[in-house]
Amino acid sequence: MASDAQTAALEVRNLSAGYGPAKVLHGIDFTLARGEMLVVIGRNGVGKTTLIETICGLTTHHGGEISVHGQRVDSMPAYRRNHLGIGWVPQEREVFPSLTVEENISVVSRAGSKWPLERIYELFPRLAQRRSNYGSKLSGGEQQMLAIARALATDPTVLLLDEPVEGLAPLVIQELIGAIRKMRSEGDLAILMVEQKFEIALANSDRCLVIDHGELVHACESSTLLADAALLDRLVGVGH
Amino acid sequence: MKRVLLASIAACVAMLPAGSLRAQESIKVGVLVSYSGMTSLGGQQTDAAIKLFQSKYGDAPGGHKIELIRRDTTGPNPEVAKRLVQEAVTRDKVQILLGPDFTPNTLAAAPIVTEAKVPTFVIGAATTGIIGEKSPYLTRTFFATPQLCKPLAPYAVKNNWKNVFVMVADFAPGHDCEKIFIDALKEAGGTLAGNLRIPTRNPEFSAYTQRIKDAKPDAVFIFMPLGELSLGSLRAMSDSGLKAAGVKIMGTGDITDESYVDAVGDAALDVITTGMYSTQHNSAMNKEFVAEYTKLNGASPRMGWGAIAAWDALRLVYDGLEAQKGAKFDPDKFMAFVRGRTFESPRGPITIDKGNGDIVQNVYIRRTEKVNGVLQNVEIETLANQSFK
Amino acid sequence: MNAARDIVLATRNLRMAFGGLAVFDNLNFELGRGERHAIIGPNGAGKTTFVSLVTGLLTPISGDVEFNGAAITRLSPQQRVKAGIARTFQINTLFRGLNPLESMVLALCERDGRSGQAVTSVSREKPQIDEALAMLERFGLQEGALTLTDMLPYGQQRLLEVALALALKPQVLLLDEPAAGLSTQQGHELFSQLVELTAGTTILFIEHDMNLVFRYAEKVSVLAAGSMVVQDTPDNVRNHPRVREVYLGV
Amino acid sequence: MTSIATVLFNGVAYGMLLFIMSVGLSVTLGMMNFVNLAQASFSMFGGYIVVLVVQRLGLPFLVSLPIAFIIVGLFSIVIERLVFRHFYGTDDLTQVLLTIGLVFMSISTASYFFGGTYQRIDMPAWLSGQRDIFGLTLERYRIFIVVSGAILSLVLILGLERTKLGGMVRACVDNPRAANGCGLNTQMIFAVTFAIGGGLAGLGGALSANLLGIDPNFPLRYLVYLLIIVSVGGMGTIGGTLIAAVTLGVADVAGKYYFPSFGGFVIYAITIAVMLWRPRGLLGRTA
Amino acid sequence: MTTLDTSAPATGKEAARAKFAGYFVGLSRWKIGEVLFWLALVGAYFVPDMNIILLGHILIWGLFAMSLDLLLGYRGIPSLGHAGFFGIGAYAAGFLGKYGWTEPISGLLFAMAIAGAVGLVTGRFVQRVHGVALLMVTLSLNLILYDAVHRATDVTGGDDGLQGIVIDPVLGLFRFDIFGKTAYWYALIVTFLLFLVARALVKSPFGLSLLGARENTRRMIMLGAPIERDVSFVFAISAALAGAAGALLTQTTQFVAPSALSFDRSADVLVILIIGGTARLYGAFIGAIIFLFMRDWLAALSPVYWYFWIGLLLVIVVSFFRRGVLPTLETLLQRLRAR
Repeated sequence: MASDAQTAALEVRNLSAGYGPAKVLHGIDFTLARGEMLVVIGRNGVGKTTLIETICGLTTHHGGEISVHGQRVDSMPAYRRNHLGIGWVPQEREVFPSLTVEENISVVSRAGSKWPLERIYELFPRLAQRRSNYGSKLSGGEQQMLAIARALATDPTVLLLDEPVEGLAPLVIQELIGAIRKMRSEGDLAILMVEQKFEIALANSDRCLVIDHGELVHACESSTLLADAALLDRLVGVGH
Repeated sequence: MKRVLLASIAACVAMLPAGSLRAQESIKVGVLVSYSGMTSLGGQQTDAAIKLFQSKYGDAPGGHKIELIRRDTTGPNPEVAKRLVQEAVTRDKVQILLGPDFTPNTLAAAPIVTEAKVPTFVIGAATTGIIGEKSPYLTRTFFATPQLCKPLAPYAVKNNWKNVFVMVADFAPGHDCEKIFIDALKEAGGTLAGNLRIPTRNPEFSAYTQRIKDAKPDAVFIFMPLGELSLGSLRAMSDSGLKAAGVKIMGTGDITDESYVDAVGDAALDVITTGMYSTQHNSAMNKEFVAEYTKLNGASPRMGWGAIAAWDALRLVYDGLEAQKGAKFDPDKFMAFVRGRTFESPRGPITIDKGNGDIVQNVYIRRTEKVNGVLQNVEIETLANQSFK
Repeated sequence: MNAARDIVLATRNLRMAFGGLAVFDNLNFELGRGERHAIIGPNGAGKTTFVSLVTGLLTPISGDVEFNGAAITRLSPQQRVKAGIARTFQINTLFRGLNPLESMVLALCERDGRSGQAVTSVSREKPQIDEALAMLERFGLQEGALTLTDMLPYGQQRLLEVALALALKPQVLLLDEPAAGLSTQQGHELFSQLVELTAGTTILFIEHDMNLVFRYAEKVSVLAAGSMVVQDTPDNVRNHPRVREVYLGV
Repeated sequence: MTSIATVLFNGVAYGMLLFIMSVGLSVTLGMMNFVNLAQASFSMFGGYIVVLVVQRLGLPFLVSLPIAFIIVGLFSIVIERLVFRHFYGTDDLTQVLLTIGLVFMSISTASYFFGGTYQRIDMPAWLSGQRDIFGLTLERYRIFIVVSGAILSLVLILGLERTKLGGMVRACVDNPRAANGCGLNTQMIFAVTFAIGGGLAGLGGALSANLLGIDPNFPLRYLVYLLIIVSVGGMGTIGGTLIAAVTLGVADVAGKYYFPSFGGFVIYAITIAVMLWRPRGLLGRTA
Repeated sequence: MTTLDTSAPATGKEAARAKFAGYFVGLSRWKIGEVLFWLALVGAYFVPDMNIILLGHILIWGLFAMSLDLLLGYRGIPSLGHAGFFGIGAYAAGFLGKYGWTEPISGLLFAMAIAGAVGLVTGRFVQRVHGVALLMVTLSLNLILYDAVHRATDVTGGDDGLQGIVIDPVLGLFRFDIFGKTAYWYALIVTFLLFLVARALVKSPFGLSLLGARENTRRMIMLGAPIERDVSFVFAISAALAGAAGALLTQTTQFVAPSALSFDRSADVLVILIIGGTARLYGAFIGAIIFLFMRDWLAALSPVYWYFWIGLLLVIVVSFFRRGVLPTLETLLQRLRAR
C-alpha cells in the first residue's frame, strides 16, 4: 500500500467533489501505481461515477488534490487532463452517434500514440468489421468496445473505466475482459475501474476500494475480499 | 424596494428634457421627420435644406427668431408621431410644424394641430384626402399621389405602349396609386395586362417578374416606396431580362429617386418616371439651388425630394412670418397667407390651392440617363399645373 | 377476484419498447392493497420505465394497467393522480425556485381542487396552509420551510420529494429510489417515517439498498430481462438462486 | 413549363443565399447553444466589405468574396472573445437581448460610416444579364449563386463529414462533455467553428449584396428569415438548414407566383406547420 | 441564503408556526415601496414640466409588458408575438369607436374580451409546443396577422390607419385633450385596476400553480394539475391584459395603425420586460420607464444615431443586470440590509 508520489500513476488526496454545490464525494484518498488495476465497488448511487468524472475534470471540484505522475491536475480542464494521460470510458459509453466507428477513434487520436488504429482494431476485431458504421447504430457491446478504443486512441497512461460490463451479455463480457487483460499485458497502463458486478471486477484486478455514501469505507487486495464472502456481503451484498 | 423606487423616479425626473427658456419674439418651428432606421435619409435631407435656407435667409424672418425643435418620428409610426406632435405643441409650444412625415403619422397628428391651431406643412406624405379634409391647418409642399400616378397612363398610350402591367407595393398608398393609374389607363384607352401587389416585407421579385413575363405587356408601371422595394423592383426588371426584351419600365419618381438611383445602377437607365422635381430641372433658380446645396452639404448623399419639400415649406414660413412683421404670430392669418400663394420654386412654379391647401404644381415626365457618368432624371416633358385630385 | 389478496394495482401482459429495443415483453405484476412492495433488479432492467408506465408518463405498446380492477391504460397522468396514484422521482423533481412551504401548499391546493382559484390570496387557503405546516413538521422540514428548495441540503430535498407525493393522500404511492443519495442513517429514517406516515397507503418502491428493502418491504419483486423474475416475500427472495444471479452478475 | 422551371430555379437561388447566411447561426446554435442574432450583422458587414473592395478599391468582385469571408470570420472571433464568451450558459433571452443590442449598434455604426442609403455594387459583365440554358432564360447572377451555393454546401458537408476538424466539430455538437473528456479542446473548436460560421455569414452577405441590396438596416430585414430557416431546418444540422432554406426559398417564390395575393404568407404558414409537427426542426435531433 | 429573517429567534413550535402561517399574508401584503410607486405616478402629474404624455404611453407599455410577464415570468412561456394581442385589442377598440360604440370603458372591456378569447384559442393551439418552436410559432402568427391587417386596406385602412375613430369623454365628463391630461388619468386608473387584477392573480393559488408549472411541469403533472387548462387560461388573461393596453392606446390617441401589432412591438415588449426583470410585475413598469425614457431622451439627443445607444443600453443591462434591473437592485438592497 505504500505509495510514492513520484512513481504513482494517479494519486488522489482528500478529494471532495460533486455536481454544482451538492457534494457527493467526501475526502477520498487513494493511489494507483503504474500498471496497477484498481477497482472501485459499492452500491448504486454512492458516488463511484462521480469519482471517475471528478478525476476526468467533469464535475465540480470542492477540495483535495489529484495528481497524474506527480503533476497536479485538479484545476485543469478535462481535455488537458486527457492530454496528460487520463483516458476515460464513460458509464453510458457516450460514443459520438453521428460519427462512424473509425471517426470516433480518429478524431481523438494522437500522433505517436502507443495505440494506433491498427493496434486498436487488433484488440477489437469487431470494431474493424464495423469501422464505417455510425456510433448510433452499434450494439451495446460494440459501443462499449468503441468507448474503450476511443479512450486508448488518446494514448492514456491511466485508464478510467466506468462500469464497462454493465448491461452486456455474458459472452460480450468475456470478450471485453479479455481485451482489458490484453491491454494490461502490453505495457504499464494503470486502470481504475468502477463496477457494479464486483465478482467480475474483483477477479480481474489487483486491489479494490469500497465506497459508500461518498466515502471510502474499505480498501484491500481484491483477492482478499473475493475470498471473504461475509465481508463482501456486508459491504455490498444482498441482505444484511 | 422603497429606495430603489425613489431612486428610479428621481432618475426619470432627471432624464426629462429640460424645459427650454422661451424668448418672447421667437417662433418655435417643430421639425418632425424620420432621422433613424430605414427612412433616415428623409430627415437628413430636411436638415440639409433647412441649413441651406437659413444660411441664405437668416433665422429671423420678420423679426421672429426661428427656433427649431427636431424630433425623430422613426418612420411610419403614428403612435410615436402623435405623441411627439402632442409634446411639441403642448410642452414645447411649437407654433409651426414641418412634418410629421408619412401618411399615418400625418393622419394621427391632424386632430392635434387642428385643436392647437398649428400650421403644419406636409413634407413627406402623399396620400389624397389628408389636406383640407382632415384639418384647415394642414398644407402640403410635397406632392399628392394622383399628380404622379395619373400622367403616365395617357403618356404610355400616346407612345403606343397600350398593354400595361401594374405593379404596386401592397400597402395603402400602393392601393391608392394602383386605382388611380388603372382608371386613368382605361380612360386613355389602354389595356391592363395584369396587376400585382408586392408585400412590403420579404420582397423577392423573381416570381413577380416571371408573372409579368407571362403576361407579355408593352410596359410596366411601378409604384414602390423609396428603399428596398424601389431598388429591388428596378433591378428585378433588368435582371429578369424584361427590360432587355423591350418592355418599357415606368413608374413614379420614387423608383429613380436621386438618393437611391446610384445603388440601382444601370438597371435604372431609360426608365420613364413622373416627378415633381429633378436636380436636372432647367432653370437658373434650380441651378443655383443645386450648386449651393451641394457646396454646403456635399455631393453624397444626393439630394432627393425631402430637401425640396422642406425648402419650399420654409419659403412659405419665412414669407408668412415676414408678412406678420412686428406682430404677434397669428396662425389663422398665417394660413390665410399661405393658401392661394403662388411662387417660383427650384422645381418650377407651384401654387398652394386657395380652397384646399394642397399643392398644385408642374409634373415632369423624365427619362433616367447618364449625364457626365451620373444617373440623372432628365425631364423630357412638362405637364403644367397638375391638380392634387 | 382474488380472495386472499385484494389487488389494487396490476399490469397485464405489458409490452414496451424504445425504438425497437424491447424493454418488457409480457410483464405481469400485482400489488396487494396495503402492501409495502419493493421492486429490485439490476440497472437498466426497466424499473423506472415500469413506474412511468403505471403513472401514465409512458404508454405501453400493448397490455393494460389496472387500478382497483379497472383498466387505466388510456387515462392521462393527471387522471391517474386524481384516481389515487402518486409517485416520486429518482432524480429530484421539485420546484427549485419555490420554498417547501409554497411547494406543499401548491400540492395541497392541487389535491383539493383549489388551484383554479385566481382571485384571493393564497393566505386565505387556511386549511391547506395548516396541513402544509403539519406535513412539513412531520417530515422535519419546518426549519427550511422558507428557504428556496434549490438551497436546501440534499437530504431535505429528498424528503420533500416524498412529502409532496404523500400530501396527495394517494391510495398507491410509487417511490422511485427514495433513498438515492441519502446517507444510510437518513435512508433508514426516511423509511421508518414512511412506515409511520403512510399507514393505510399502499407503497411500491424501487430501492437498491438491500438493507432497506429487506427490512421494510413486505413483498419483493425482482425485475430482470424484461419480466418479473420472482415475486415473493423478502426471505424467499433472498434465498432464491436466480436473484443472486441477476443481482451479482455471473 | 418553362415558367415553372424558371420559378423553381429562382427559388433555389434565393434559398441558397439564405442558406449561406444562416448556416453559421445554425451551427453556433446547435453546438454552443448560443443565440447569436448578430449573425445578421456579420452578413451586413460582409456586404459592406464587397462595397469597399469593389467600388472603392476597384478590385474584381470574385476577389472580394474571400476577403469578406476572412475579414468577417476574424472579426467574429474578436467579438466572440471580447463579448460572447461571457454569456455562454446564460439563458436564451439574455443572449437574444445581448445580440439584438449588438445588431442595433451595428446598424448605427454602418449608417455612420456608409450613410443611410443603399450601396451600389457594379457586377462584372459575365454576372449580369441572362443566359439561355436548357431552353430556359436564367439570370446569370442567380446561376452564379446556385453554383457557388451548391459548391459551398458540398464543401461544408464534405468538410464536416470527411475532415478531422469536421469530425471534431460533429463530436462537439453530439456531446461536448464527452468530447472534452476525450481530449478535444472544445473551447478552441467552438472558437474556430464560430469564426467559420461568422465568415460564412459574411460571405452570404457579400453574395446577397447585389441581389438583396446592402444598407444599414440589412440585419433587421433578414433576421427573421434566418431564425425561421434555422429553426425549421433544425439547429446544428447543415443538411437541415440547406433543406429548409431551399424549401422556403422555393415555396416563397412559387407561392408568390401562383398565389400572388397570399404569397407573402407561405413562409410563415410553413414555419407554423413544421414547428407544430416537428418542434426541433426537419432534421433536428430528438434529444 | 435564506429568505427568512433570521434575527427573530424562533421560540418553540407555535411561534414558528405563526410565522410560517403569516408567510403568505406577508407575500400579499402591500409593501411601502409599492404604495410609493403608485403615489409617485399620481404625483408625477403635478410635477411642473413633467412629460405626462410620454408617461401615459409608458403606463400603457408597462401594462403591456406586465401582461407578458404573466405568461413569461410567471408561467415560463416565451412569446415573440405578443403584439398580436395588443393589436387585436387596439383594433377592437378602434372599430367600436368607428362604428358608433364610442363609450370608452365598455369599449375597453369589449376589446379585452376579444383579445382574451383569441388568447384562449391561441393557448390551446400552441400548448404542446415549447422553447424555440413556440417562439417561431408565435412570431409567425404575429407576422401573418400584421400582414393581413396591413394589406386589408378596405377594412383597416392599412398603413394609413383606421380612420374615423370617435371616443366619447370618459364617464361623459372628461374629454381626451391634446395635453394628454385625461389620457394620463384614464391610463393610470385602468392600468392600476388591471395591475390589481394581475397582482391578485399571481398571489392566488392559481398564481402559485403557474409558478409550479414554470419550475417543474413534470411534477405538476404528478400532482394532478390540469396543465393544459391552466395554459389556456393564463394565455387568455395575458392576452386580455395586452388587449387592454392596446385599447388604451387606441382610445387615448384615437388612432390605430398596423404598427400596433408589428413584430417590432413584440420584440420591444420582450426587451422592456427583460430589462426590468421578470416575475415581479413591477419589473414590467420599471423596464418601460427605463426603456422609453431612454429612447425618448436618446432620440432627442442624437436623432440619427440613437439606435447605437439603445443597443449599448441593452448590452449594459445584460452585462451588469443579468436578471433585469429590478431583481438586481433588490439583491443589492438585501445585501446592504444584511450588512
